[in-house]
Amino acid sequence: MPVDVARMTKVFERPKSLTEARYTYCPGCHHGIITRIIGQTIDELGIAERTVGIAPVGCSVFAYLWYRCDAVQVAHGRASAVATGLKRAKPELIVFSYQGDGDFASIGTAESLHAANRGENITVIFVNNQIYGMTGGEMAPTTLVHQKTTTTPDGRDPATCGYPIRFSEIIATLDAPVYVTRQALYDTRRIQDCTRAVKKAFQNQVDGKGYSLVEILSTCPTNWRMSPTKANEHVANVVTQVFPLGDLVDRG
Amino acid sequence: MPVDVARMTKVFERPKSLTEARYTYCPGCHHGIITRIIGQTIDELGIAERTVGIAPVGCSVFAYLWYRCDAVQVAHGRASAVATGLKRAKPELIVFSYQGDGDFASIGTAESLHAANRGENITVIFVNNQIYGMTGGEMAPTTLVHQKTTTTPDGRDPATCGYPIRFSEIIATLDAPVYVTRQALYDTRRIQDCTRAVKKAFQNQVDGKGYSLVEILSTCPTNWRMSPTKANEHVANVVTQVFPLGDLVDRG
Amino acid sequence: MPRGTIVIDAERCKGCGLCIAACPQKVLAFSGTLNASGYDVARMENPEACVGCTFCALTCPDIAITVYREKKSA
Amino acid sequence: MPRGTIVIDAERCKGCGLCIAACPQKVLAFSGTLNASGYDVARMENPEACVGCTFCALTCPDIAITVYREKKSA
Amino acid sequence: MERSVIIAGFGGQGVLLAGKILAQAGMDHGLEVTWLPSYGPEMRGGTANCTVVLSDAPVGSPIVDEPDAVIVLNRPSLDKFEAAVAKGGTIIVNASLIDREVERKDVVAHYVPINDIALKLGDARVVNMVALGAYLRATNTVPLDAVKQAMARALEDSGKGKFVPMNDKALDGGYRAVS
Amino acid sequence: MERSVIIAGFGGQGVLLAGKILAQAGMDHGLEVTWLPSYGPEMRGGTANCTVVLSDAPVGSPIVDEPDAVIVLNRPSLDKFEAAVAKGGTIIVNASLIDREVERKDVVAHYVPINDIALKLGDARVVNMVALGAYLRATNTVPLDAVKQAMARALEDSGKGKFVPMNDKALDGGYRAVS
Amino acid sequence: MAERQLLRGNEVIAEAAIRAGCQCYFAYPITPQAELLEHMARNMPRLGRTFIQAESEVAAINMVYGAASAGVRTMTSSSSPGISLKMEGISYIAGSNLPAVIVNVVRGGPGLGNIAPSQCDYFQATKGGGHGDYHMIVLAPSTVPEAAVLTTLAFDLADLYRTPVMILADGLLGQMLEPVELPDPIDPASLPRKPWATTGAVGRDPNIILSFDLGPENLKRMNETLQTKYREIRAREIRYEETDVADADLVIAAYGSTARIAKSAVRMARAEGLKVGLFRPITVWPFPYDALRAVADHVSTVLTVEMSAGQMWEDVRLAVAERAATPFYGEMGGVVPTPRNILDEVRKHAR
Amino acid sequence: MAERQLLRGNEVIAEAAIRAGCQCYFAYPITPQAELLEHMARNMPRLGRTFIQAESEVAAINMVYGAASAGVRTMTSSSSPGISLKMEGISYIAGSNLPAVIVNVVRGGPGLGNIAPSQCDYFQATKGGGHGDYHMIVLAPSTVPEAAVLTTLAFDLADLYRTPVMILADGLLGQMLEPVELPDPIDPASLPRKPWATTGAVGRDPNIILSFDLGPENLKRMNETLQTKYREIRAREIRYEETDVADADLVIAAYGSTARIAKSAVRMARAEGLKVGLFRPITVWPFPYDALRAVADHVSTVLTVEMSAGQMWEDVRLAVAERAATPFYGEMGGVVPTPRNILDEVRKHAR
Ligand SMILES: Cc1ncc(C[n+]2csc(CCOP(=O)(O)OP(=O)(O)O)c2C)c(N)n1
Ligand SMILES: Cc1ncc(C[n+]2csc(CCOP(=O)(O)OP(=O)(O)O)c2C)c(N)n1
Ligand code: SF4
Ligand code: SF4
Ligand code: SF4
Ligand code: SF4
Ligand code: SF4
Ligand code: SF4
Ligand SMILES: [Mg+2]
Ligand SMILES: [Mg+2]
Repeated sequence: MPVDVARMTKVFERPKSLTEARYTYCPGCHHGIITRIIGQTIDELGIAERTVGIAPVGCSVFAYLWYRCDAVQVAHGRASAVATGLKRAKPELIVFSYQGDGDFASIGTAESLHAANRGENITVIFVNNQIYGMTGGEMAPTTLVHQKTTTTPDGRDPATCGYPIRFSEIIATLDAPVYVTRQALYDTRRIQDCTRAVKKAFQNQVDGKGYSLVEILSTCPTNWRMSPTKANEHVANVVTQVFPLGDLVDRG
Repeated sequence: MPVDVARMTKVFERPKSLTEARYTYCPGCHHGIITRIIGQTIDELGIAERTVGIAPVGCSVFAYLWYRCDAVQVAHGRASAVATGLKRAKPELIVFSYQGDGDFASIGTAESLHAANRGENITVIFVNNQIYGMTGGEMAPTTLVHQKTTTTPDGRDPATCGYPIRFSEIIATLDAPVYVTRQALYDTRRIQDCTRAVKKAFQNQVDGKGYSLVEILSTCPTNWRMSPTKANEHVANVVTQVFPLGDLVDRG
Repeated sequence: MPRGTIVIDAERCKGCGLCIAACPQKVLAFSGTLNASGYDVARMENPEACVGCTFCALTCPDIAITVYREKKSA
Repeated sequence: MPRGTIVIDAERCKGCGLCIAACPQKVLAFSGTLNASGYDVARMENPEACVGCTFCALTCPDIAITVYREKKSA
Repeated sequence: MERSVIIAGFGGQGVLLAGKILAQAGMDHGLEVTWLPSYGPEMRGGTANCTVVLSDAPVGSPIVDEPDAVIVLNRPSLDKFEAAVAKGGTIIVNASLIDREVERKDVVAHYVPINDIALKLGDARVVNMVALGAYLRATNTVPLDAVKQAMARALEDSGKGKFVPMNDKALDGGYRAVS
Repeated sequence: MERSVIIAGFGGQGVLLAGKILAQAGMDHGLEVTWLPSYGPEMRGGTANCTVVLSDAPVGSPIVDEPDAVIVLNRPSLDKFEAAVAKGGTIIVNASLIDREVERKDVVAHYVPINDIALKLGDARVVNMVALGAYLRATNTVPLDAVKQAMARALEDSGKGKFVPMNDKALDGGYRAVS
Repeated sequence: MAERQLLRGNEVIAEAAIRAGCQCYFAYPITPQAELLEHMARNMPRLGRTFIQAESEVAAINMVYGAASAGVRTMTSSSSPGISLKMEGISYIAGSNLPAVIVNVVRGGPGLGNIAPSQCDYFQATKGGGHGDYHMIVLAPSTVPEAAVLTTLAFDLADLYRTPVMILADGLLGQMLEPVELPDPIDPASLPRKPWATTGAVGRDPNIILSFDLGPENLKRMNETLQTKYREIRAREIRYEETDVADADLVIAAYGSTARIAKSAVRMARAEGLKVGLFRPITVWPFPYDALRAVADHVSTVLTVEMSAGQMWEDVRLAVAERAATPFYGEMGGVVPTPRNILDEVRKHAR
Repeated sequence: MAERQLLRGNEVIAEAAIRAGCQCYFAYPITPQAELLEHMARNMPRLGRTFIQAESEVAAINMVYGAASAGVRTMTSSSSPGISLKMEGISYIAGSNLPAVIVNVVRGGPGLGNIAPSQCDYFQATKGGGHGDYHMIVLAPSTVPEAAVLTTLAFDLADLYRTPVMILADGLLGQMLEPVELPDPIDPASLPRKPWATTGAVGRDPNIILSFDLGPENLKRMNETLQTKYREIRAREIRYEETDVADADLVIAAYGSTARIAKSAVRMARAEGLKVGLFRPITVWPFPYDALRAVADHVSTVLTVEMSAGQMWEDVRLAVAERAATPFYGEMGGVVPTPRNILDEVRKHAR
């Protein structure tokens, strides 16, 4: 029973700010949803021509391939520092950095914290999938207690490896950030909430308000060794217990 | 009217755990008081023979000269990482790191945070004098808003340099640390409080409890361009407004 | 006539199944046919039930889904 | 006979004045004489007022002060 | 005498494991061996291949210009490696997935319906052992039994002992498929 | 013609500034100059010295083995630099603080009660200018007036213009103290 | 006699380190040395030893500094960009005379580069990528079994000379499997004591570990002590291998993985009747200048082959000093030369 | 004509950078380059330009990476240990073909070392202290006025070749005052546009800055492009100064501060009738091999003098290739050779 789409209204399509390139992400990986949300935000704010994206090292190392905007691929952990340099050099640009949890909260700890503390007028998307996706599934600073990874084969033992770090809570202790929020993508409602949060984080920058951080609880079906749907449930039922959703700072 | 001290009781003298070497600190600098408190604590706990001190780069770079115990001088900012390596190698040792605010909260941000997060069984003395003392008075991450330093000649402008970081509050967001406290030395009562806090921080390690952090609001008469007594008043009246005193975590 | 419909780009689909789980109308299912990359592609199993709510598309990590809705004033 | 007394190691003293400010009995003052390093050394100006409370010593950054107190059972 | 083989296919086809088992069997059989994986530029889901060298003297290069044999499990691998095989060498072609013939006339090609054999055995995952069996029959590099033992040990060591019989059959199936 | 002088003393005695003013005056007077500070291993409160080279040709080394003159404001500096001075060179000795005589016979020593002169002028902080004045008289390296102008400019630039007259007197006082 | 096992280079380095008594290992993940980290993660804790996944490479090298200060055998590993981050720490370790082992499984550079095999970090390893006049002993294994042997040696030399020792491997060696007989495990308790270590000042004066002295004359003396040590190492620890050099007219100079590939090329060349040999430095610092110079005296050509733009080539030219021609053949960016590639180059220059 | 001012080396580099149109400066404090940072802190903001005291040297070099990507002139400065921390970042800048200026006011090393003048980071600067086959152009000023000139040149060369350029100074040059005529300020707006910069994709395809390609063949091509650039730079940008070389029998090879001290020694030697000259590389990378080789052809001795254990000495020996004797005289740890020290060495070797 073929439907004639020509007679219908297109209500959802690929954002204009995204290229046609196919993602290198695994099936069901939330990195793809986040990319789409960012693309849609750039569309809605009409800022593609003045946006510069910052691709980290991590599964999103190819991020520069997905957006129709200028982009810089940077050293592991240093995206917030590079964003600082870029934005200070050309304040009229809209600069966003896209960073994994290893990138943002482990090797990049200092750069992440101090860019936030300076209140750089940038937007940071912090993808917390509780794992080092790209390098094959090592422990991340956000890995849950008892979670098995290649470097915690018997599960993360807090006695030797400590506890998952809530980095947004850390950023929230600072005076400068205008918006710090933690979002998820495990169901449609969360996706819509997250979309609003990302838009707000970009809008803040457009309005010159300062530093915005959107932490997104993401999945890694491959290294979690779960199906994509199982991974969604895991975020909903387990991960959000450790990383509660919601706004931590909103000085907008 | 000479008093015959031989007929009296000696109620205060140089701690046994300190050497006779004279400090390289400026007149009235609190680094000296802190050193004395640590020496006294080592005496009281009787741990000099199994203590290893970690000297940073900063005005306290010569710290290894003051204590009668083994010591390691380390790279700027990395004292908590070195302490981790030392303590893991020889858990029977009592390891303390002595770190300035530039060292602990700027260049050493990642090492400081993650050692705390792993709950390393070490004692960290974090000397917050709101300045880079050794290098001649540059802005520290803890420098107060509008405070003049050689790199903020017109006073720290939060719009470009951000706000003073309260690092103890950051450490307090973590699950592992057993004791996080902020102390000062601007009068006798604070000195006594601080002495108790330092002792507790060492005792925790002796008891195998885990990570303890004592942040101490210190002075830098030289770079603040204040007399030592004026500097004390400044801490009491101004600095404590930004950095409130007291225990932030006590899971002992 | 259904209130909405979707078009799945089979070559982009990675068979993750997230759209299937997300569809409130249970419109979608695996097709059992593999695309060139070897993935079992999702497809509309009950197209008439589709309301064009876009949930599937919002969820699809690979932006393989385009959604159409009946013209309101038609 | 004072209840306490102190001994200041003049060569260690850096003339910072913190002990002077810390003494509740106003025992201490600058001596006006410089030591070998050129610092104006603190000294007891009213030794008879000293109660041996150790406040000066607790405060002295350079551990230049030793404190003595009258023997209790003397 | 030095023998070398490149085993190539999609990421999920188990080519790396097949190579490891061959190398292990070679070593158990008293040979010097090397096994070297190579990953394409794709992160995941790309093509994979490995090179195994077996020799009675210490192996120099684990990289070979002209392998004595290649096992190609998909079309891109045939396209990539056909030219490389040494004159007179062997190509094991997965006829189930590869719809063309080997063009070179100076090599020996064996067309084995590897996927079909595996599916007939009931487990698509054993294509790698089918392929390896075929290669062993075609080249006689190491005895089939040595490979079976190495395979059994590899699976047992990784807690997959229950799959040994199936893989055993797969090796046999491939072995028999080459005449 | 190249002239060099080392000015040495305690950290607080202003030896670095004295050297800078001399170098500035030399430059204003048309000479090539270099000024080089040297810090002892002590962090603070230690000794300090600087080397000034003045020449009518481009200066090679800003470090000199045999300065034509040294100005020593304290005893350790005399101990350290007495041997270095070139034969026939000049030593300005701060007689207020240095309780020994120069031992070498092949140099010209001027004993100037620098601190006393400064104190008599009412400001202990001007010892450096007293010393510089003495040096100028003893060596004639640059005219006193050039130095006075450089001094005035240096103080004015750093917002300490009100101290110019006092330092002026200090230069004169030192100048006059050498016969 | 130890059992022959088919093992991956990365795992062999890890296991050999454990058997050499490595008590503390600190590292941050990076490809292509993941298996090394994973092997340590699996095995160190069950031996009661320390494995920490550090927050960064900077933290890892400073943890090594701490563990080395305490007198235990300690190691870190990484690959190119991660090694660059360790430069300050390595300079401190050298300056403080601490023994430590650092593994670099080199990948394509510069910048993020890629994860394929390369030898483009030779300068960094041998000339001192960090600041100051220091050196590491740099051991370049060519096969997986040799990786085991050189790992043991690395710990021994580190302790003997109180110096950082680098194992300079590459993605090829790290990723390949080869039969190896692992060395017998050493009981760490049986190792010689380190009286200088900071283990608690019981019945002795405090031990102080440091790398500075604000007085130039004193720091000069510290540097002279270092240089004396380096002279000793140069005198005693140079290692290299010569293959078919005696009658050769052309000698290939190559190290590490490239050398084993070159060995195949030598065999092929000899089969063609070309008089070709191989000179393989095993210690790339200290570099075997004298031995190579002696070779250069009786050949017409020393052909350097590297997976780089020509880094060891400089040392080769320093050694040869125009006694022979010194052509160069290099690959870059993760491209690995094949025996045939090398043979082609040989043919260009051989007679 | 610009006014002659008596200024400190550190300040001159800072002010010359400002006048060259440096729009963004990022650095972390360290002695002996404090005055450079302070000059920037005082002056950049009032010009509406960016001064950030970064949280670390690692952050600073990555801020430079960002600002360079955006197409503005940008600089960082530090001293030895801080420069070591920048190695990964510099490798990325080189790999991404970004223009940037990096100042190293070298101090005594290794480790914490001290704050006195030294030249012990020559290898790090010239051979690539970071990972991968990259180079920086390295300019070594010998006087304060030359520091001004070379700072201007550094920005020009960085832009021209899209490459990091290092100014290799030392504590002596950084701390000394000398008369200097500062160059006229450039209006940054007048500089050539950088069409590759990430300034917003308006009316063009997106610009992408990166330093990687996972495919070895592609990364090889990227490396070949780099090497081609380096060949061009070698062909066009070598700079050096010869003093009294024509009739010399012994030539001193020295750079930076040491060279100016050596110049005094040459004068003293000539006064004694010794035929001594000075060869001073201004670009230490690319090193003037050919020019020095030409000198070596007509002298008996090339005496290298450095404040190091002998780092440039390797390049000197590579250039001379045994055409002349190549003795070495070095100081370390912050000790600065005096003209007499050098003269004593000259006397040992001169005829
Ligand atoms: C300096 C440096 N260290 C380590 C690496 C290796 N590396 C690449 S990505 C990565 C971690 C990726 O994890 P994350 O940031 O959480 O991103 P994800 O892949 O999970 O999205 C690591 C350790 C590197 N490229 N550079
Ligand atoms: C890698 C590195 N960067 C910079 C320095 C220079 N440095 C030495 S101490 C210091 C800061 C000192 O400040 P702080 O830690 O607050 O200690 P304080 O002197 O105030 O006690 C700096 C920047 C260094 N030694 N190493
Ligand atoms: S490894 Fe994990 S995070 Fe990376 S693409 Fe795959 S699923 Fe996503
Ligand atoms: S500079 Fe400041 S912190 Fe350092 S010793 Fe002097 S007063 Fe203390
Ligand atoms: S548009 Fe809505 S109803 Fe239609 S298939 Fe998608 S999720 Fe189901
Ligand atoms: S969500 Fe997208 S990729 Fe996943 S099965 Fe559905 S259409 Fe395919
Ligand atoms: S002991 Fe107490 S009373 Fe006596 S001088 Fe000290 S502070 Fe004053
Ligand atoms: S507190 Fe100590 S150093 Fe300060 S004046 Fe008193 S005795 Fe002297
Ligand atoms: Mg992650
Ligand atoms: Mg401080």
